[in-house]
Amino acid sequence: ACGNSSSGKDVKITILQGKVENNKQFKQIAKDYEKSHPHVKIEVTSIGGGTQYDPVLKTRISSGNAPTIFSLAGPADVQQFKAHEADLSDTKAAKAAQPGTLSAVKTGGKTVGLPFNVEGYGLVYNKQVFQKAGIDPNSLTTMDKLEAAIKQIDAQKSELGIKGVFATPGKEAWVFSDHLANLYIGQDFNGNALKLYKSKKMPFTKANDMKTMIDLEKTYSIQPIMQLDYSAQVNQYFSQGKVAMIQQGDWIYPTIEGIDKDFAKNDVGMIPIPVPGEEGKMPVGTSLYWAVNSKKSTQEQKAAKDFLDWMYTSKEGKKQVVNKLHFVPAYKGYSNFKMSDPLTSAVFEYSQNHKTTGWAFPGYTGTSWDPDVAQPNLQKYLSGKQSWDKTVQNMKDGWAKQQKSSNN
Amino acid sequence: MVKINLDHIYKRYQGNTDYSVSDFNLDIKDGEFIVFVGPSGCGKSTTLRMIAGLEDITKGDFKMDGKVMNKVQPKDRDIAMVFQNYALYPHMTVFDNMAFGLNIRKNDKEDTKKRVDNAAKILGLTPYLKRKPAALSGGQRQRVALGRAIVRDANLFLLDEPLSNLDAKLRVQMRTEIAQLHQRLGRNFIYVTHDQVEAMTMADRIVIMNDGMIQQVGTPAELYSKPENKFVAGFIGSPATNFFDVKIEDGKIVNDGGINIAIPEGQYKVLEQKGYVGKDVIFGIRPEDIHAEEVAIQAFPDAIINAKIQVSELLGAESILYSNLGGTDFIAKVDARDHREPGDNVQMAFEMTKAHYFDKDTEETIL
Amino acid sequence: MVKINLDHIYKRYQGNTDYSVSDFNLDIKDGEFIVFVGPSGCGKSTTLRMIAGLEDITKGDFKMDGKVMNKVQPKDRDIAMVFQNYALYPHMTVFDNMAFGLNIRKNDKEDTKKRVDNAAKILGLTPYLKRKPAALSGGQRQRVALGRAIVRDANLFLLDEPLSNLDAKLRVQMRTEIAQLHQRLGRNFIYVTHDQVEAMTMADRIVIMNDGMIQQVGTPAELYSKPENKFVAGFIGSPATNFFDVKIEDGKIVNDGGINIAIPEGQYKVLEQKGYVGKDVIFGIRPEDIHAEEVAIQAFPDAIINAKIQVSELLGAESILYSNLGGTDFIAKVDARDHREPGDNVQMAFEMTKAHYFDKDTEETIL
Amino acid sequence: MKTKGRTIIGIVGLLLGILWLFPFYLIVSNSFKTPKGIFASVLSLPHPSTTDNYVNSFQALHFIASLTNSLIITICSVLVIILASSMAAYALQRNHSKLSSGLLLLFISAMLIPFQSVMIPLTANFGAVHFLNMWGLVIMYLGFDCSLSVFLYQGTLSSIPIAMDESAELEGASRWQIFTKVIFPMLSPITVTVAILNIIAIWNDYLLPSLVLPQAQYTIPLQMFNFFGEYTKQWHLALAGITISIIPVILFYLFAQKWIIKGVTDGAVK
Amino acid sequence: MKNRSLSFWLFLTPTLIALALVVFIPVIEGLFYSFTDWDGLTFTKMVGFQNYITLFHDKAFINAFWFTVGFVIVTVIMLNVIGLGLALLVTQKFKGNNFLRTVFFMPNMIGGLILGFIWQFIFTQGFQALGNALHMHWLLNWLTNETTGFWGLVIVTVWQMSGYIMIIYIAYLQNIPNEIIEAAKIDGASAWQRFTKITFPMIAPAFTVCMFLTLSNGFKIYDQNLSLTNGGPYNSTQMLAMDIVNTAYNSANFSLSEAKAIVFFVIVAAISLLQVAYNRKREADLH
Ligand SMILES: Nc1ncnc2c1ncn2[C@@H]1O[C@H](COP(=O)(O)OP(=O)(O)OP(=O)(O)O)[C@@H](O)[C@H]1O
Ligand SMILES: Nc1ncnc2c1ncn2[C@@H]1O[C@H](COP(=O)(O)OP(=O)(O)OP(=O)(O)O)[C@@H](O)[C@H]1O
Ligand SMILES: [Mg+2]
Ligand SMILES: [Mg+2]
Repeated sequence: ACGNSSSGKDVKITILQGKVENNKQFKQIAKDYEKSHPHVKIEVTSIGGGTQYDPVLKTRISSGNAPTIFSLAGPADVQQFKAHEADLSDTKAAKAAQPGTLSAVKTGGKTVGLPFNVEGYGLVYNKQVFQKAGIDPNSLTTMDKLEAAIKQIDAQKSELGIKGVFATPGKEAWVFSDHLANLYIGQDFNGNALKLYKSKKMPFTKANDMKTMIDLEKTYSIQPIMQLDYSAQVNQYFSQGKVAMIQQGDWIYPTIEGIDKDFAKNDVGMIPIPVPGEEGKMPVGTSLYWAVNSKKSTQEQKAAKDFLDWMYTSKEGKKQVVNKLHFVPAYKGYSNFKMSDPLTSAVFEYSQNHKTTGWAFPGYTGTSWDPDVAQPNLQKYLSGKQSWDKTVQNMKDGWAKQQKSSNN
Repeated sequence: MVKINLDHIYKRYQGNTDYSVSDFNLDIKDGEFIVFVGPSGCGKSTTLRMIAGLEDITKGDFKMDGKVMNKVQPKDRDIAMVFQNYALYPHMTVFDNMAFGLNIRKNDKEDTKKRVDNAAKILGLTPYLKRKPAALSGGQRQRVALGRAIVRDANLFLLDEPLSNLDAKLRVQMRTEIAQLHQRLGRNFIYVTHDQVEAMTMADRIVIMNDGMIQQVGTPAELYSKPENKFVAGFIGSPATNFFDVKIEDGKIVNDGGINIAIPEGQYKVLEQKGYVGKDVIFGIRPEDIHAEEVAIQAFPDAIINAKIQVSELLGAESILYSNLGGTDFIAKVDARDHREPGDNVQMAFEMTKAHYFDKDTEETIL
Repeated sequence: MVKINLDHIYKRYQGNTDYSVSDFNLDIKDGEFIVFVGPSGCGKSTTLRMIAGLEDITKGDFKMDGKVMNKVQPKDRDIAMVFQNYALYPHMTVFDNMAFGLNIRKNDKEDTKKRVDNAAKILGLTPYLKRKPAALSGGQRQRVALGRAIVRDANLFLLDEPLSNLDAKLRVQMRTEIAQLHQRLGRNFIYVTHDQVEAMTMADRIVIMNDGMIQQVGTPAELYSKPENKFVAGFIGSPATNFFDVKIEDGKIVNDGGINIAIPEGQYKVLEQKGYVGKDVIFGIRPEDIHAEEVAIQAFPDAIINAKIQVSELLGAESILYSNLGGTDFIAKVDARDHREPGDNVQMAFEMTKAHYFDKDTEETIL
Repeated sequence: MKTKGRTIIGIVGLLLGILWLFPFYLIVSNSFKTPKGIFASVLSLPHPSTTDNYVNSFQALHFIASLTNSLIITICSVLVIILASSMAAYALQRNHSKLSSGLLLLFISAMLIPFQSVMIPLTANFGAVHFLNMWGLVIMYLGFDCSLSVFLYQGTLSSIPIAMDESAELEGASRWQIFTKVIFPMLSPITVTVAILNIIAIWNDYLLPSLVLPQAQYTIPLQMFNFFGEYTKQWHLALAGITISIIPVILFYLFAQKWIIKGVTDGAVK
Repeated sequence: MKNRSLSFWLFLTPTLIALALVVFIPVIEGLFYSFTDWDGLTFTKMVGFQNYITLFHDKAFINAFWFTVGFVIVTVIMLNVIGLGLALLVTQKFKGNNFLRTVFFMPNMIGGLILGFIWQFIFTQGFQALGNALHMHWLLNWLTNETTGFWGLVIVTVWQMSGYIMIIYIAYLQNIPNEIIEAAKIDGASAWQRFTKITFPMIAPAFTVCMFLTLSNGFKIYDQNLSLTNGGPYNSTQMLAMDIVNTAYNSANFSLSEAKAIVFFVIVAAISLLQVAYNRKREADLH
């Protein structure tokens, strides 16, 4: 309905996005859109696997082959590509975005990104194991209760037919540096990524709380944790019922489903990590944002915005977002939708009930602190090479050092 | 010092349909100097290579001192060899090329140096010891190849045309050196050459081959004076023996081309015995047994022919006269004094006691 | 058909301190057949390679038809060459090897085939046309190399020992073919050989080299009978000329070793004129000019020597006698009838009219 | 004794071969497993086995289209590389001067540059002249891969007797003819080697084409990486994909190997 | 060929142009950027040698450098020994040598990234299972610390690259004229002596090439590093190329990354070219 405004001349928009696992669906959605908007052509490309998204975007931009729509991962990206980001504040989607979801992409009074979706994480658990052990996961609302439950399960591992309480992926440092640390570091910034990004200091006041949690995950995991990676955690252990729970988010659902459909449908659930002071709240946030290339012709930009609006705010678009992409929407107007799986349902539920905390970690994921300081230090701690105090100290110092030399 | 037996040996190269060597049968005595001769491609090198162990023997046994050696590695046969194509090590100096075989055997360094220096002196290679083969002339390379063999003290020496690229003077010199080496070491030598002089002077026995098969084995004198077939007669001696198709009639050989010559009595008797009278045979006479001197003409009055010189070559002491008799070319080697120019008509006499007769079909020697 | 001038040409290879060819000066007439001879390493191949343009000329000019060619690319010189080391294309069949030069020139395919087939027939290579060089015998490879040249119709033919690995019979045959080719095409040929017979029979003129320098240029007969210095006298003829150190005294040559021989009057006059009487000179006499026949002994009574045979070789029609006279080895080539065994004492006569005399210092010919 | 030696060699070879093949066993056996099966036990044989992975991955890879693209790009690039670098190596090897050694060092040093450091300027330059497509990619491969190829050719050229050039030159061949008719054929073992090395590099390359190619020209590896998400790796599809995509290379290799023959220069010179 | 001749240049033109376009011009641009504050898209100012000063204080870079040096030393030796060994093995006459050639080369047919992922399986599952079954402790816990990470990388690299090195050696081995080997046999050289005294000197160019290749590849290795250990744990197995890439893309510090690349290039070039020059000289002495 909106596409027809473009004066009858054909436009082609290109999309480069960082979520490979959804590329196929995006392509289908684009096809549908092309059907109803005959003058628009959409080409969707994604970057996957071993290569990072940023270098490709950069080379595409610098070689004059820039996409019309691209994705941004957080404030650091916003900063890096600021010359190419169009203001999206006047789009329908921006207006419909849920409060808080745009805070990371607001810069100089402009809104330069639209969230893909929201995601949430916590402890994804195996219903059967908990049932057998006689524990109600929803009752684990404090660290003490959680710890007691963990110990109980650990004690009857063999009866429960599991190899460990957790499968803790020591190889995937981001699980700790981003998701876990966010819960504790983020408290100092109210869960606001932008604030964190701009902060010269990292107080890390809740470091001790984090130690308790990380120690639990470390001690009660299948060993050696430093050998476990994401697919060991999710595909090999959790999805095959070999552990009671893992610290992950709703995005793992398709993977579980790929391994065992029935198990995915019936036996998984997610509870928030009982962070002291923020019990019962799930960390929900946005990992990727859409941006529109401001260097493209206005006509092309317009077509791009129209497409995004259509996807997130039209009736057909919404259906696609929920049913095809299995996204938990970051936008208003989805209340009558039902999420398709237990994990997204959990996220959706928590966010509908506003029982959420914010994601502060996008404030550091794009900086070198994450890969150069946080991740190696946490891994050192996990492999027993370094004390917790030293780890925390290094993280704080590293942050201060980085922020001192950066100019934002 | 070994006894060597080649026992009905055959060789067919992969990809060929014919045998390159067939039914090669030869016993070599201790310390013998054997020379292989034969036309290009007759299988001389192939035979050497089988003896060396470089080619598999297709059929038959090769024995050294009675032991079958077919499967023994070349390196364990204790052989020194001069390759027809030299096969120098391009990355080694002349010295190292020659010293290689000794070094491999952990020969005393000093002794090696002495031997190589000595060989280099003999071969005239002393100034080139530090060069790589690529910076040598053809003959120098060949001498290096020869040097590689003569420094060795092997059981058996195989020399494949080792002197072909040397000048006459050097060749004579080398011939002597090789002969001396043979005498000194008392080892078996097998020597391939195309040079008749070399073959005649060096060999204890000559093996003459054609088309992969042995034609005759014998001392040089035997081959020269008692060739077993037309091939041998035609091959040994240079220029080659002249052959005429003739008929034996009335104690004479005759043909349409102007030959009408009396056969010495002894010869005729044998021909008669063997039943060749009245038959066509091949008559052979060597160029050096055709004379043009007055003395000879008078000495052999019933063995005279008349021919017109077609080409003549004066070679210092001798003259080679090319003529034609009734369609058959023939060559006479006469004293330089009797040199004639093309176009001259000359009377020549055949020295019939030296004549040979061959069966027309089998080409075997009759007499 | 070109006139070729080599104008004081020098060549020094990189890395060498000496010149491999020095002051090479030669004019070749239209259609001449030139033969280079000389000891191994004397610079024959180097000279050919400079003519072909394969080596840079260090100094001097090479001209064809008056035009300096030093910088002209080999391919533009229209030359056919037989390399001493063959240089066959290992990846091509014999046919393709021979046809290559013609194909490059876009010669008509059929004509090429005809020429190659014809050459193969002459060379006895017809059965091998489909083979690769690696599957040929040494002589066959050499014939391919020769074939590559003879199919061509070049301005200038350079043949570097093209027959060295062939048997005597084939060699004679090839010699004739090359001579015929030369006659038919009327092109210039430069031919390197170690074979005296080839040199003597094929050459219009022979260039005899030593140590990179020309020793003498002349017709075969000139070189044989009028060598300009001791080197030439010693090089041409096989076995080589015998040299004795003698003193000229009283119309005689004498030395301590038992030589006491009258000098023919005419010769003595010249020696006297040139002031050699009473002086030491080098006396040279060819093996074939030393006689052992009774007749000769009687004919040359004041040119008799007595020697003990050390080695003797019977070569069919001739016999080579190796003796020593007062410390100087010498060789006589006598008729097979006069063959003697080692240890025999023999009277021999020098045919003094054929004798040569050389200055002891310069080694130039006196007479 | 000869045969005994061969047996020992054969056994050693067999053992090494098994060691080398083991990862391929993993690839192939897991490609027939269900996703669950893969993670249940990586090392076991597939049971239950399925060929679905092949069907799905064949589709997901747009196999025919991406195979065509891969083939075009690989074949063109390799042909260009072989021709250009053998020519260059020939020029450098047959010329003995400071200049040619200098040029060779230049070629060699080009091999040392980490690709990632030129990636952005490179694509920017090519983009500026609208050459970000297959043909631009072919030029880039020539630039990146010619050094190694020149280096390889240069080394073997030294074993081809200069007499070959000389003889051809005398027969009237131009430099180009000498090269194409005489030298190049004799280089065949190294040409095959160069071809193999470049083919596998180009066939498997991901990063460069991902920067250069428009979607319509996507190659197999580009499609393949769709199986490797940010978090999830669809191993079952990827392994099937790997299996079908290396078959062409293996076939080529088996075919090409015959050309690496012994003794190309045998019988050339005495 | 004379270097003034036209054909000399004509033969070189295609490669020189491609090299210039693809390598040299971009490198010069990169060199320039290393003196700026380039962020991959634009730069605002020249910073002089700032980036170069920074990098010499960059612990990660220094660590990566030494880790890489160790890796290079080990792999260069192993790859050449094993690669040449395999080449010699499969050029022997025995049944199945052709098959083995294919087998040894096959690892190259899979890209480095995927290979790394596959080997993770082997190290974590295969080694673990084997270690438990055989009670061999050293087989356990691979890739969880620097040492096993290092050897893991070495194993994968050797497994993959030795077939590559092998076929280069094979190509050169095949070029040795038969007759020379035959001459050595006659001279009494054993198989080993033929190898050391004849074969090896004759394939000296291959040795130069392979040394260079293994050296430069070792320094430049990235894919396997990324997919096998991703630099972990705690960046202890991060190699130079990865550090450079991460500097650029994770930290968005492109100019520093370019500076690192230049320093890296200079170091590697110095080592490799020295090696080549040395070996070439040796070769020249040989021919
Ligand atoms: N490439 C080279 N580098 C250095 N010196 C060389 C080279 N080629 C030949 N020589 C030297 O130059 C001299 C002349 O060599 P040339 O090949 O011309 O000899 P030749 O007369 O053909 O000898 P032969 O009859 O043995 O073939 C020799 O002493 C040789 O060692
Ligand atoms: N490697 C090979 N493959 C196939 N045939 C071969 C091979 N080597 C030689 N021949 C053939 O075998 C026959 C004998 O070759 P050989 O080399 O023994 O001849 P030769 O007597 O040494 O000749 P020459 O005097 O020419 O060197 C020849 O016809 C030749 O073509
Ligand atoms: Mg032979
Ligand atoms: Mg020569």
